[in-house]
Amino acid sequence: QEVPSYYPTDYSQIIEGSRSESGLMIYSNMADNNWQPLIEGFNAKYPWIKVETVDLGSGTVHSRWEAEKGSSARTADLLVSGANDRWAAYGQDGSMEDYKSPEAQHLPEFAQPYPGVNVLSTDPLVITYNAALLTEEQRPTGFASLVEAATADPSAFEGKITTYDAARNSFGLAAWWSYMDKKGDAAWDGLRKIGPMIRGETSGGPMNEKIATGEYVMGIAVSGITIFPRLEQPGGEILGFAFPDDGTIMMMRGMGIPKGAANPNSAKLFVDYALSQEGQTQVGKGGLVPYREDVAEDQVRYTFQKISEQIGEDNMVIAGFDERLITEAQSFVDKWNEAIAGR
Amino acid sequence: MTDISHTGSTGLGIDRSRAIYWGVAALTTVLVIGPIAPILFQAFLDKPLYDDSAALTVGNFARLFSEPGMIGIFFNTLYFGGLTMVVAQVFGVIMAVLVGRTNLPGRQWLGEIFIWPLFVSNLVIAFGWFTMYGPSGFVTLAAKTYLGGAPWNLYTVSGMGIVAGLSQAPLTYLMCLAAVTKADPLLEDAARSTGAGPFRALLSVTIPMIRPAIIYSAVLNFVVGIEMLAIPLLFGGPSGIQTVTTFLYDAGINAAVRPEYGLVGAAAVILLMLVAFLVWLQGYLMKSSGRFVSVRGKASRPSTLELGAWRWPAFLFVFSFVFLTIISIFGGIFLRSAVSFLTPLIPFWKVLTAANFELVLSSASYVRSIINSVVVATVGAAIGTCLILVIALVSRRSDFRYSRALEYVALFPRALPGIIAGLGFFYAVIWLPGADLIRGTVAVLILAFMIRYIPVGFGAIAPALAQVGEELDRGARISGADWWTTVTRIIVPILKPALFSCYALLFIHFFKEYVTAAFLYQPGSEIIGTTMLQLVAQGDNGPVSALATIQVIITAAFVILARRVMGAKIYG
Amino acid sequence: MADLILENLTIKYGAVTAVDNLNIHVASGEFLTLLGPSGCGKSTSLFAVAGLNHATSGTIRIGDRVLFDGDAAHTVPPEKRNIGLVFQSYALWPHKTVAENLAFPLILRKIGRAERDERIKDALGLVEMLPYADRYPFELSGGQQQRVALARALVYRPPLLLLDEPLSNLDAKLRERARVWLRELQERLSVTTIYVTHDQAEALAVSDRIAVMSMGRMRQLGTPREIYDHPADSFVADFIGSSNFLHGTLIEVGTDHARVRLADGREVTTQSGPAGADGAVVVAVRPEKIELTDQEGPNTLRVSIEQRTYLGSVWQYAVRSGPLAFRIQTPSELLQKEVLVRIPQEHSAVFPEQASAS
Amino acid sequence: MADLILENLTIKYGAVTAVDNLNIHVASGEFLTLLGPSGCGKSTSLFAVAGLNHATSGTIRIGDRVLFDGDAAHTVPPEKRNIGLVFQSYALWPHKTVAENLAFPLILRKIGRAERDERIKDALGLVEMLPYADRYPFELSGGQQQRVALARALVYRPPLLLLDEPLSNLDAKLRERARVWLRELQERLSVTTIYVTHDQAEALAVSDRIAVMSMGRMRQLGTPREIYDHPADSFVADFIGSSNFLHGTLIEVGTDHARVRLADGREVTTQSGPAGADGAVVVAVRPEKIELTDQEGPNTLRVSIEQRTYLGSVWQYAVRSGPLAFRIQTPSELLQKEVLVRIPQEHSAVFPEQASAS
Ligand SMILES: Nc1ncnc2c1ncn2[C@@H]1O[C@H](COP(=O)(O)OP(=O)(O)OP(=O)(O)O)[C@@H](O)[C@H]1O
Ligand SMILES: Nc1ncnc2c1ncn2[C@@H]1O[C@H](COP(=O)(O)OP(=O)(O)OP(=O)(O)O)[C@@H](O)[C@H]1O
Ligand SMILES: [Fe+3]
Ligand SMILES: [Mg+2]
Ligand SMILES: [Mg+2]
Repeated sequence: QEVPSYYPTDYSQIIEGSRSESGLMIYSNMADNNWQPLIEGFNAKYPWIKVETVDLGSGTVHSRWEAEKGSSARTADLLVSGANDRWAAYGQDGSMEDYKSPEAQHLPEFAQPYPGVNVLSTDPLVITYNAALLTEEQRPTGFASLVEAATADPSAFEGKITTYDAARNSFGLAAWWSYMDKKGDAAWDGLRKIGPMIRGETSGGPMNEKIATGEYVMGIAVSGITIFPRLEQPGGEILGFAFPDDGTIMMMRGMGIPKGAANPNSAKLFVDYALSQEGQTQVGKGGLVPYREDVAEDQVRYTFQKISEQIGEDNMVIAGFDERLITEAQSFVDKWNEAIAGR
Repeated sequence: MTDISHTGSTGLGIDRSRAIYWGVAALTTVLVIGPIAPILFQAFLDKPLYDDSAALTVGNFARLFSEPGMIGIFFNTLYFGGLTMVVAQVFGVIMAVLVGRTNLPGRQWLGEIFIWPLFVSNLVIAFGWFTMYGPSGFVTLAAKTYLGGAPWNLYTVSGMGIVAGLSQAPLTYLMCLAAVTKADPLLEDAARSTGAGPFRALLSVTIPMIRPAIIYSAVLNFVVGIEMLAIPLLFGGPSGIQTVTTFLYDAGINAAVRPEYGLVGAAAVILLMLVAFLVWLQGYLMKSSGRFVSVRGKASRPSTLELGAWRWPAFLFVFSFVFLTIISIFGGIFLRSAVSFLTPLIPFWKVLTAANFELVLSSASYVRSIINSVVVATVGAAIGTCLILVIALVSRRSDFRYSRALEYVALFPRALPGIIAGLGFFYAVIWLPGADLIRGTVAVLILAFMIRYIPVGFGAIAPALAQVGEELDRGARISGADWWTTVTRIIVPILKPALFSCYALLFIHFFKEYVTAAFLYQPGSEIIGTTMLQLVAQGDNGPVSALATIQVIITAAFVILARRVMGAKIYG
Repeated sequence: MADLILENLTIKYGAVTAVDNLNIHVASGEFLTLLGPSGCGKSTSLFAVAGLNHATSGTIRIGDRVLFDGDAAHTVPPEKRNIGLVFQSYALWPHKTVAENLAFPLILRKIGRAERDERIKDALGLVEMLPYADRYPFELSGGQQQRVALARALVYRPPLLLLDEPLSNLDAKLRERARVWLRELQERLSVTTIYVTHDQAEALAVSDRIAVMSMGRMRQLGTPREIYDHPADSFVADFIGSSNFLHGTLIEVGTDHARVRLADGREVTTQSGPAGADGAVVVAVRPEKIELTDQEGPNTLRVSIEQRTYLGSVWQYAVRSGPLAFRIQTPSELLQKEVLVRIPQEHSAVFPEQASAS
Repeated sequence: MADLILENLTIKYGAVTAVDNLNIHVASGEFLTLLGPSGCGKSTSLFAVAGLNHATSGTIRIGDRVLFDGDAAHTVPPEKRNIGLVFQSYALWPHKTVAENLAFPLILRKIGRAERDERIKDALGLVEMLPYADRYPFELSGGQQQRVALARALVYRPPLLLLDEPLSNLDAKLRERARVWLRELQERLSVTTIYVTHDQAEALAVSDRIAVMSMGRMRQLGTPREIYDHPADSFVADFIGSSNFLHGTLIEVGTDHARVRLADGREVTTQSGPAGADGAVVVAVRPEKIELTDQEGPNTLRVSIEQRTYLGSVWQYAVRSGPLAFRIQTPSELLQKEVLVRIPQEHSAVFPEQASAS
């Protein structure tokens, strides 16, 4: 079996070990079509490892594994999810296998925030608008410009702005907490101004549909990976999007091998592959946004670097697995609710 | 009394019937308690059940009640549940009577369409409603253009209640339909000959006679309203309206930080108490059940009520109702499955695409989920119908000492919101010894769905059972049949329409269920519901609608076919 | 009310013809009884008048008002006919108490509370069911249910009353009281009444006229005496008062009498009547009309007693003379083995022998 | 079969006592009739024997085999009792054809196909329902349904047969045939039979013994003649053959006769009997026992005819003598306004006057 030269010499032990394992069980928050290229690529290399995914909501991935881990039941060998608070917690209590991928040296610093916790992809949250309802001039280019436009013409935006509701949704909480953490009081002031015009949603589907029908004219911090494929569909011109020029939230998707996993060698091979140049390219082909620098930009829709180039590195808000997500959550939610109410 | 005198009779006492009573009681209890016990236990733990350091506490209840705005949340919930029930009952009963009893033109196909809302999950129904009646829905815009305004607002508790009620009306309809077809037409004849017009006869005689079915479905719909998540979440969320379930979902399960299972458990305990009360109330309202018997030993002829001059006005009313609340909604869903964007801003023919179906049908695991769903629904509904039938017979038609208790136990699963129930099954399957055998197979899904929907099936069978006069049982007993032979050979054939309803209801519910499955399925045992959940995550309702369309087509085909095969002849 | 007229009424259930070309003219205020064996189409005819089943063809009118016309496909719905109907199977509404069952037709007629209560009390009083006003039908015995059904049909005083065996579950006493009272009520209210019964004593006692039916056909329509004394055919003779049929051959027939040689060889003189093709006849004579006698003479037969039945007010004996077996009835108990009986000429009738006459 | 014994049987529905301390001993092979007005508890008693309702207290046994014992809370389930029962409401299974209704008990008894068909044919033949074997109950008339119900109870030849008004929907002819046939069958099979009826003529004709019930209580148990000729009280006298009750005062009572001054002032000699506290009595005499006479004499009354009813074989007249109103029956039509009648001493009975006797 060919492995890159920078892999440790005893790597073949992992490969041999995987041969006697019973396949790989992944609990994830991704969909079948996101997985397909990655798994195909992986199987081309390690055809004896049967990969099975259980695709659930972010929270369920963890609830299910946590409840199963103490029993004799078959459970996940690898977890993938966007539940940032959980990853932060795992980072603290060390419930993930501390495996350092040989690919780490080729990855940015944020790729392994805690021992055993890796980042699979970095998915941007963008501004989406209804191109038929908002004229070119009206279209905000970022959070600040949205605040400006909305206060200037409240009737056009009243009740017609949507975003993830940070008070009701862990995804939204992680995103907005990171944003506010970086942008500080200025952003809070802006939010207080447009807060009453916002209708919070908890999932991408209704946001996109309602923006398309015109119920909302625009959304801020809408999951980019749900929008990008839609732009290419017939009629996609109804939607427009922009990476907010004053701060694009990049949501990290965590990945980790639980301690005591039944098939650790297969899991390690999979982590290494997913983080490799080839694997990251496949991640991109599956619709997610890879962050490894040597991914060819013409192979995938977006990469971390491409977005970074577009808006400037400073304007990237990395929504990672900060432990303050746990400790500060309640006060943040309270503050959020007040801001949404305009107070 | 000496004990010797007893041995003689107890020796006789262990007969087949008694073995069945005890067997079914034990089975039901295990099946129901299995998933409920962990949740109840959880209610009194300060940490998740699986956490070894969890300690006993009553703090969960304190937290639940000290939550700010809890009064408002409770009020919303009761109002929502109540409205759901009222709307469902009014439309369901009217429809059942018109279809089952009158010569309304086109009643066959109107009846078939009427049950569509049951075929798909509330998530999809809600989506259909806002594409049509949302603030920028098609009908809303049309109303604004042609009528100068649309007097409805879905994003209120009332709006939610009406949508939920209309999507539950088919449940009432199916339960009452079984009862209505068995009401003795002679009694209507009697009313008409004393001077009642056809509608008056229906109102004063037929409807009161199907009271068991009405009471039963009312209680069920109220509970469904209270535990319903999707509609309050989708419609209430953006405008900040909360019900108990959305509160639990936001604060308990989908919490921004760490789920609070203790809170969830505490709320489940309260819901269980509520259901216990409702079941008691139901029993109270059904006192002296002899009042509802309409299948007597004196046979009378099946017949329909002539509406006369009312035929066409009634048709117009029913048709516009069906059109506005079902056909248009499903039209929206079907249309959505065939376009890339569904918006009034672009003519739909410009955005027609087959991509949504391609996406669904090109994935091996998605296709497998459809096949699995068909298996779970057909097989599961059959097993479920049998189990529920036996439970109903033992609890309503036997001299089993604990018959009433059995009924209570069987009805409890309904109290748990699907998501909580899913969690309960999940714990049960993990921790019950031996359950590992079926874990992750479709068998466990069948089992879980079955238990969860016992109350729904029971509601289809029990009221119909109440209509069958005891002299028919008695006639069989005296002819030499023991209890089991009597019910299987005499009662069950008479109950055929109700059994069909039960089977159809279970099939439909199993086919669309998702929340309960989320914790239980594994690769290989995915079902349509879990696939839909994944597709929802992509933020594109196109594939979701495509799947919903497939769901409707399969279910409708199945229901029509099954009716042909099973329900063709009621009297022989 | 005007007269009720059924013309050429035919009612089929698929291949079964339940009622076959029925013609009846019921005069206003008349008490007409439909009498006939089980399954002959009595209930079916009644239901057609009530509008509860569809006749296949024919017309039903009240005076000029056409209730049903098979040709014009015209039907007046049952509730517009204002008819009182008592069902053979009661058809009480199980979810209503006795009082509520009676109240319903009155409420439909918008009768005020006070008068309603009054009428309900009256009607229940008439059928002696007042103490049961608050029970549900399933808490009543069969006869009690039937009485409530009767009260319900009367409480709103319809001009046309249809009664389908309304007394069949009542005991003899109550039944006799009920029929006297029914007849009185009918005369007082002069409500036209069609009464279905299988009890000929009841039919004879209470009717103005009787229509005897068999297998969907009408066999005879006449006053009780006509029917009883001059049955139109052997079926009627048999059905009403169960005649004896003595087989024989017609040997002479005049305008006012006939002579028949019975199967045991004796000759008897009877009323005049037609014979079958080969002269085969039956002589119909009712058991209670056959007289005991001491001395031989015309129309006497010596018979042996084969079976004795005690009927309370009378004894019935199965007797035999050679091949002739028949019944006689007398108030006295006969202990001897043989008796001499006389067949009164005025109470005998001659009909052609038919396969059907048993 | 051994004898059937009911001891102290009491059955309550909540506050209603439907059967009150009933004691009956039915001999093996006996034909016993329960007779009584509607709602007196006949069906309830029958059901207790069948095991279909729970008696409150008392015992029911067949010989030594205890079917029900209120004290030991012991009950044999109905299907183990091997009893045939015809329900007042038929209780035909609506989803089975006539033949299937009959086949079911036979299948339960594992009787082979050939014999089963044979027996079904027999039983249906007996009730003349053979042509209807393949119909469903709703396709039959009321009387036809009842006949099927009867056939179903007979088809498996149970040793104990319980019949709840099995003939009430049949016409007179069929009924008479059915009762003769029933009695013959009963004797042939020597099946013990309890028969519930409200028809006293039927009861008298067919029974070995009759139990007369009223309001849950047994009033008299005896042979038809005992019951008819020597009623134990005025209720029985009235119920069986509807006696006339002539009010009067007892003026003399001997061992074999009594003298009563009737309300119209005439004195009559009657059978001996007890008087009320103040000597007030009623003289019970049946309408058909009162004789027409030409000459005044002892026990004669001159009465005026107030109403005439034609009953086919007899005429019934409502007559009056001063305050006394009663009925007489004769075979002949009386056209005169007044007649002289005689009350035969041997057919009269004296009972103390009671509020209840009407
Ligand atoms: N379920 C019940 N609840 C209360 N009372 C009842 C019930 N069933 C019967 N009864 C009462 O018990 C009494 C006896 O009823 P049962 O049916 O035995 O009468 P029956 O003698 O058969 O009369 P019938 O000749 O009219 O059928 C009646 O007064 C009746 O009203
Ligand atoms: N729905 C039906 N289908 C077929 N045949 C029927 C149907 N209803 C009634 N019949 C037949 O029509 C005939 C007349 O029935 P109907 O009920 O009028 O009889 P009836 O004279 O009232 O008899 P009874 O005195 O027994 O009540 C019967 O032979 C019956 O079997
Ligand atoms: Fe004891
Ligand atoms: Mg009839
Ligand atoms: Mg009775």
